[in-house]
Amino acid sequence: MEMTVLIAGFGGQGVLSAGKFVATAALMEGREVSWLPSYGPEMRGGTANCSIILSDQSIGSPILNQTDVLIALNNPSLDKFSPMVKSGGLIIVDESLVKSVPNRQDVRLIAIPASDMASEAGNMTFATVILLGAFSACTSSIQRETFEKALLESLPERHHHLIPQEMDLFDQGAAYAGQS
Amino acid sequence: MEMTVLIAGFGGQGVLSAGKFVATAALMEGREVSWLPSYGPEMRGGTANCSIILSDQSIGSPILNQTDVLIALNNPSLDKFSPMVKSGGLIIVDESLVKSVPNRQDVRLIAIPASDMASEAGNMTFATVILLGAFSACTSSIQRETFEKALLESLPERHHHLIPQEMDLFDQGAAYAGQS
Amino acid sequence: MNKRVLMKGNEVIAEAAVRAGCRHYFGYPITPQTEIMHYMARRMVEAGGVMVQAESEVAAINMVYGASAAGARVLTTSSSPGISLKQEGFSYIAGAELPAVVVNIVRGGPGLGGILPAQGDYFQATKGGGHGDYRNIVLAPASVQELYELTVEAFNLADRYRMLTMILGDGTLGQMMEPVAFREEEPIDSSDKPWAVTGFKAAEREHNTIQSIYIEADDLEALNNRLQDKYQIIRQQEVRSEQVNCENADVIVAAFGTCSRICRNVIRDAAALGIHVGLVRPITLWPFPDAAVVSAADQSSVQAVLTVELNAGQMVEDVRLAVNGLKPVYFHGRTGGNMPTQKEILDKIRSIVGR
Amino acid sequence: MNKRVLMKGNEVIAEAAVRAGCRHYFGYPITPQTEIMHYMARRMVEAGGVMVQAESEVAAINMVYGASAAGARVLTTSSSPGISLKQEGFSYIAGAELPAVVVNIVRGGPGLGGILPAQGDYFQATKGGGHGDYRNIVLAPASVQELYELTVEAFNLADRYRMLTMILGDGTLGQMMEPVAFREEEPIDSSDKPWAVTGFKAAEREHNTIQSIYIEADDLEALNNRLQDKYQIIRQQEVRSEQVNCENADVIVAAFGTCSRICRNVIRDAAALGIHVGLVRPITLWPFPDAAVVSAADQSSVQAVLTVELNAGQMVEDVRLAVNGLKPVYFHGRTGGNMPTQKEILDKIRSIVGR
Amino acid sequence: MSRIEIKEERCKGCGLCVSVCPKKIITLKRDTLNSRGFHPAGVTDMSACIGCAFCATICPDAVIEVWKETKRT
Amino acid sequence: MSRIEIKEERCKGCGLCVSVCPKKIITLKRDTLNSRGFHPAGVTDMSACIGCAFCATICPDAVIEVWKETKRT
Amino acid sequence: MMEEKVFTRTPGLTDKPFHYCPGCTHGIIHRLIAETMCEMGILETSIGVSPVGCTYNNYEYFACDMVQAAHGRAPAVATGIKRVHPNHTVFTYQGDGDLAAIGTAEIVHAAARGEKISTFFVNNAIYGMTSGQMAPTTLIGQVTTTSPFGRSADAQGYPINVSEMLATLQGAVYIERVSVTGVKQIRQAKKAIRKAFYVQQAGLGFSMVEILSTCPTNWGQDPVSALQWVDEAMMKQYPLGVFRGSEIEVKPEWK
Amino acid sequence: MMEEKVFTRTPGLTDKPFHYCPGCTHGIIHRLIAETMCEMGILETSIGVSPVGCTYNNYEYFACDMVQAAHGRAPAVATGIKRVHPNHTVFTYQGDGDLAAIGTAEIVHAAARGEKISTFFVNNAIYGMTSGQMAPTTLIGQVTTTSPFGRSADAQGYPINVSEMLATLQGAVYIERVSVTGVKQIRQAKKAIRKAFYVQQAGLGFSMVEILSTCPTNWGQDPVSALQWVDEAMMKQYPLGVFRGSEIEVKPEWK
Ligand SMILES: Cc1ncc(C[n+]2csc(CCOP(=O)(O)OP(=O)(O)O)c2C)c(N)n1
Ligand SMILES: Cc1ncc(C[n+]2csc(CCOP(=O)(O)OP(=O)(O)O)c2C)c(N)n1
Ligand code: SF4
Ligand code: SF4
Ligand code: SF4
Ligand code: SF4
Ligand code: SF4
Ligand code: SF4
Ligand SMILES: [Mg+2]
Ligand SMILES: [Mg+2]
Repeated sequence: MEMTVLIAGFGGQGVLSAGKFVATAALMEGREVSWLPSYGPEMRGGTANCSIILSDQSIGSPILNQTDVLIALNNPSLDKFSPMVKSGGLIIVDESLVKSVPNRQDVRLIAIPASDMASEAGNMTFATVILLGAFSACTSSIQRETFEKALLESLPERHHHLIPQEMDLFDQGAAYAGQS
Repeated sequence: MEMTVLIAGFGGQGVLSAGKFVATAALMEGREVSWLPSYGPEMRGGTANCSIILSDQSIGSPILNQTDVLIALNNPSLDKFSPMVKSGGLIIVDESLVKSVPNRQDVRLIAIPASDMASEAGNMTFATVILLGAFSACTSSIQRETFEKALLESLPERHHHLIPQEMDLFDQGAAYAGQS
Repeated sequence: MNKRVLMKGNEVIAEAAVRAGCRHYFGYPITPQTEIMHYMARRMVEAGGVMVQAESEVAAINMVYGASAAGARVLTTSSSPGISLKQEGFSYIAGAELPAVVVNIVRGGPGLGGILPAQGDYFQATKGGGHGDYRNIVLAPASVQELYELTVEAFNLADRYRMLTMILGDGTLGQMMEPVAFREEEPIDSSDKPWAVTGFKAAEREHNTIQSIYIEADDLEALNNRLQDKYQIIRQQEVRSEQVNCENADVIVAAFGTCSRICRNVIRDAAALGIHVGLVRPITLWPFPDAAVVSAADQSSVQAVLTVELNAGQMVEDVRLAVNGLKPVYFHGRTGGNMPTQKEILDKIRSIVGR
Repeated sequence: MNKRVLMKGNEVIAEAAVRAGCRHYFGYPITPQTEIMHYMARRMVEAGGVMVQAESEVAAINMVYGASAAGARVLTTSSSPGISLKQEGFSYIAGAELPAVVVNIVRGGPGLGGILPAQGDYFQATKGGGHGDYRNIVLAPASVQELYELTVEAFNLADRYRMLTMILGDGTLGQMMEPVAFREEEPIDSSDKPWAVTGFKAAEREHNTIQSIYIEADDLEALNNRLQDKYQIIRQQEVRSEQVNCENADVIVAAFGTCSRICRNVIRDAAALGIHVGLVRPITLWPFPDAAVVSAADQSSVQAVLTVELNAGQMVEDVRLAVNGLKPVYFHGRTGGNMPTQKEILDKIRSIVGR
Repeated sequence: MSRIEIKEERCKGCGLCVSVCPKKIITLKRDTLNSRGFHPAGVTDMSACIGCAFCATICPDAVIEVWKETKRT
Repeated sequence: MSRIEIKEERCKGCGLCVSVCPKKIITLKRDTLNSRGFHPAGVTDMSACIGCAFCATICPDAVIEVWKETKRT
Repeated sequence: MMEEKVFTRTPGLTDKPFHYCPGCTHGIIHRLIAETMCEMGILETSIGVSPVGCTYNNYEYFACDMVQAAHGRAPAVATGIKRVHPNHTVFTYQGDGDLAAIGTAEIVHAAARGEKISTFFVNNAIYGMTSGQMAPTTLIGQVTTTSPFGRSADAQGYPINVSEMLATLQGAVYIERVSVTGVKQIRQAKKAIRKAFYVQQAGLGFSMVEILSTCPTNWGQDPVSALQWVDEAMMKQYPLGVFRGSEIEVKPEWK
Repeated sequence: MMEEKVFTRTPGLTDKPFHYCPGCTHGIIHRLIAETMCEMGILETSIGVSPVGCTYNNYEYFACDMVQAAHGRAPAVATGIKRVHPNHTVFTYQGDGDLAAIGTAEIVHAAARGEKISTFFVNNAIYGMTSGQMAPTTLIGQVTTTSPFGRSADAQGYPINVSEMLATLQGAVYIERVSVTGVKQIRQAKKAIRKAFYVQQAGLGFSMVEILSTCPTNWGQDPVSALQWVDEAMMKQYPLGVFRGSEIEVKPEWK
């Protein structure tokens, strides 16, 4: 079983770290994993994205031509990458920043006002955690506990006190996805 | 008809220029010609030599593995290059500087005290002209007049007044060779 | 083996070097490999080593030359334009027979080009971008785990043969994260370096000199003969490659590094269409695994060999030299940071087999 | 044609460049080609041109880049280590599609090596010593007369294709004197350079830019495709070689430059033994004259092809690629400034034909 | 009346103009995001503008134009 | 008596020693050629040597050795 | 009452938006150079050379003919151009990594040759483009990605004062260091740029203006405090002033 | 009366005869360095770096461990060595082409880093090895094979005063220019060499001694007049003296 995830947004929204959380968690669950960031011209002040592959077998190419899941944190990214989502795939968008969604009947679309929720919680970078909560709920590819452990491992100690809050938002994201 | 000449001595004795005179003269007589200097490690304070090929046809390799004529202005050069002289070939040495000569019965050997003669004439660099006179006499490969013209063409104007004296020494060299 | 941790390719290179006993790093920043320097800036302090940010790539490679002459295990890393600037230095290292490890995380060229992944420096790496007859051992990892293992190995090879060993990666390998499991202890050849300039006791040895100049033709030819003999031994002993699914294949694909991973996926895609595709993946680009290519190609089932590269066709020459007319050799490549898609490659294969 | 004068190869290169309309020379001294600079130091003053002694080879090639971008015909010359230093610059010139002429009077390598003649930079010249997928046109003269003619031609080719054209000589060619006959007037392609940075009138054109960076993969791939298309045209239109005595030969010898002249003598020596030797002499090393090699090798009389080089075996790869298994391909080479003797070559041929 | 015009779409919200305006009439519009994701600068009270062009002089993106009131001649 | 020794075979006849000897007792031997083709330096009157070592100090080829007369202690 | 347009985007710049980070002063410097070319009427006879650094593509911004150079080699490229077009105005725009590290030999020799070009040397004490490595001009104690514990003289050496160094060269006839941290400083910077072009046109020799600049992104500061850091920290190491050519008078109409 | 040997060939030199031209002062400088290493007892812990130039093979002459470097790169090579053997004495020996032309960046940065090495910079105002081309230090008016009409400031630029230039760098703690044109000067040169090694051993930073030297062959002068030309012509452009570190005191036993 192989699952591919593409997370995309503006630079600074934390999409690369979000991808790392997913990859770290998957590795903790004993799976093969690859994480590939965009590092190209788009970096400075532009957009950023990363491709993650989770698999039970060794991974071939880390480069995605199509993807099972797209998590999009802005419109340019959604517009650019939604054609890559496989039929039957999943698109999760940050509704606070994405104004128009692609017209695709063959995929599941989850829209969450993640940035607004994060901003309410006092930290814009929490948006990605909310979206990951939704991702986790929709795909059940990663256990909630593993995710928490991944946060613990990936975040520097001085941020560990934020983890409970982040997990709370994670759960909110999951719940939101469950409803929609 | 192809003739090869190797002129060798210490740096500063004018062996490269001597070779150029020969090549220039041969070209004036309408022949094909190549001139190749040593430019290697031996240059600074060491030895110098040049290879000249005169031919009626276009010239293949300008590099000599053996030679018809060797003109040697010191012992190291004579020792190094005399084995390259073809059977039936010609070796001309500056007797003033060369103390021992190779024991070869199959070649013609001309020894001229060229440096002493040149020193008497007041200019050490005239030694090569004397040896070239001998070369010309022994091989009759280049006309005396052509040689004079070659000097005229090769030497900078300010040295032209020396040409009569040089041709005189050239003739002495030729005469010397004739006697031996 | 330790537990697997998720790390970036570039950082793994740095960590592997430190584990291999490298305590001297000289470099100049350039994307997409600068993380190696960032990592070293911290790690060398911990390890009691030295990381010097040189004034240029030219200076960096000459610092490597000096540190290697002084007996150290030493690393420099860069990307395409920076590697071009090091070519005189590479040639000196070859001429002076010094061990050194160089990493080239290739980006798109020519010129300033772009910073996306490419394999356009294959010729430069394998045929010698510098002057004179010399070779570097060139290793082409295809995963982060292999980046680790081959980096350690590079130091051993460099010391064993007293020559430059290069890791040829690309932006994808350098930037991606994958799990890597480090060994408890590295298999380090603890080689004595009696030739190194280390200061000396007159009672024990003469003063040493390290140089690449041989003013007499015979001496320089002797150096060259010595080098060629050494290269011959390496051709016999150090060739590495991987064969995947080659037996009775219809088509053999040859690809290295990142590009080979795309081709690995194509094997599955092709199988779905009933086409049997085998993959030969050179791990040493020099010495090139001629025998592996020939053994794969010289099966009666094989219709052709297809070389896939992130360039306009470079390794394909070595494939052609190996195949030597036995089978037709085709090429498919993309440049500038674009990657061939699995579909492109599959289409090419289908056009070859006519299915 | 004018009357024949005796001149040194290096000086002929300089004179030819001036005659070809080159008024800008940038260089850094290095043996065995420095006479070119000495000649230019005087000649450019007469011709109203500029000769700048740069602070290094790196600076020199970048001055060339600037002068070429500014629309001038421009020359730089060097020898092996200096040419290695110019590799980044070469790659930039390729990427920016600028015309330029470079002369490499090759010396023995690797490293500081020696100053005697060699052909060890063949790979560097023909496969690209710099990074990325690019090619330079490489011309290999074998006589002083040809040095003149090919230098003039190099400027025309450079302008026609907007690319770097290299003269690959060696110490023998640079240092030797032979008769040369200059034409009254040179066949100069007077090419317009609307792309050059020359200052402009807003009414007439937009501002021009010269660059080799393409930050988007598609743009950089487009550049690469454009370059490859151009190279394809050159492969079709600009290949040059000479065949001597090839018809019904027993053995074909392939050799270029100075080395080919030794082989020319071997034809006579072999004939004396009743062995029919033919010579294929590539004049363009890139594009390589595959067809000429194949047409010579693919005769039923021909037993084998022997490549002779002043190196450890470089052009022989291109010969093998061309012959592609049709006939066995052998190699004989000398390095370090030593020259293969006629006898050595003849012995090799005899061992091949078994006579 | 002196006045300025800020090309909002090209403003990067760096705040340098804010820091130099002698009249303190420029702020970053926290509630607006332009399409590149920045909060652009805006003028709170244009009538206070004296047309000194300090803002335009320091704007790194050259997105401010300034008109100054002049006496009719 | 102070004295010097010149390794003639290694002398290049540059004349620097000649130019600095305060006693003017060194000359180049015009009538001798060493095997490398140079006229080596020689001392005309060794008894005049004061062992100052000026010659050795300036000799670029380090081919001069100097002994100085010392009082018996 | 009438309104007069007193400030507008100079036609010396193309219309393309800069790609620089918010508040990065590269943009100010671009504008000053572009304005000066227009005001001096030399836009169409100027040829600029772009460096490798964050402004690698400033050829897209300056509306004159432009050439992009290899990292550090802009002075050599400019030399090539100037020797072909001796009557044109040729300038280089270079960062501190480009000019003071890899390009040291090229700038020293262009200056020593008295090459008639003008160099605008943008010193932001860091490698901006490649994400914040130490530059030769990084201050002692400054934290960068390659001096994570702060630059120490012992491990990483001392900052180079380029203007002072080049001022020892006879061919460098005009050298001034300016900043762009405020309106007054920006005006002075523009005067210096103008003087550099003047020196070139008068054929006097090599001219350089060193401009202290910010890199909010890699300094980890907001744009306004970055300006303050220039004033407070950088200027201690890099005092403003004229290091060569204070006696040279610019034509009155160009003051 | 007894005789005492007061001058003998130092064991710091091998027995191999120098290949230099008659009267070339490279030989004097070699001897001074070799003698100093012996006198300081550091011959076995010194590592020298040979340049590309007439002294490309001085590794055959110095009796310590030696590394031959690529043209101009000796300071980088020395940096590599020193970072591996921080307690050894590492020096470079470089000509004016090597150090002041192609190697400009390397020497400036070794100095700026305060690299603990000593550089002996032999300035003979010409490229000796490659047959007399102009060097960065060639004097205005001097005829060379690449300035056949005499170096002109306009066409070829001005000479570079390397010591003065490097003295602007904080890491260059000791810089002195000496000559070897007479016995007194030679003794002063030796003192400077000693001080350079002392500065290195004391870990103070980068040290350089610039030594004005002759090239009779390419200057077209006899060896004795070549020395005079140094005194009369070269010293006008290159005054002797200490440019950095005059305050540093050498340990008394090393004076
Ligand atoms: C030969 C080479 N080496 C390294 C690089 C990578 N590189 C690009 S920009 C840069 C440094 C830029 O710093 P600076 O000149 O200070 O400009 P800034 O970005 O700060 O404006 C480097 C090292 C390159 N492109 N080419
Ligand atoms: C990369 C490179 N460029 C050029 C040369 C040729 N070269 C050898 S020595 C030399 C100049 C030597 O001059 P200098 O450093 O002044 O030493 P000198 O011979 O005067 O002592 C040059 C240009 C080289 N060997 N390598
Ligand atoms: S012109 Fe002056 S007063 Fe008006 S907004 Fe700008 S800075 Fe403020
Ligand atoms: S200075 Fe310019 S870019 Fe910055 S906030 Fe003001 S208008 Fe916007
Ligand atoms: S030691 Fe003094 S006096 Fe004696 S020969 Fe030498 S220089 Fe002359
Ligand atoms: S100084 Fe030395 S080499 Fe020169 S002449 Fe005197 S002894 Fe001979
Ligand atoms: S990285 Fe720094 S120098 Fe580069 S654009 Fe951003 S702020 Fe400016
Ligand atoms: S060429 Fe000049 S520097 Fe070289 S050895 Fe001869 S005199 Fe000395
Ligand atoms: Mg910078
Ligand atoms: Mg010199």
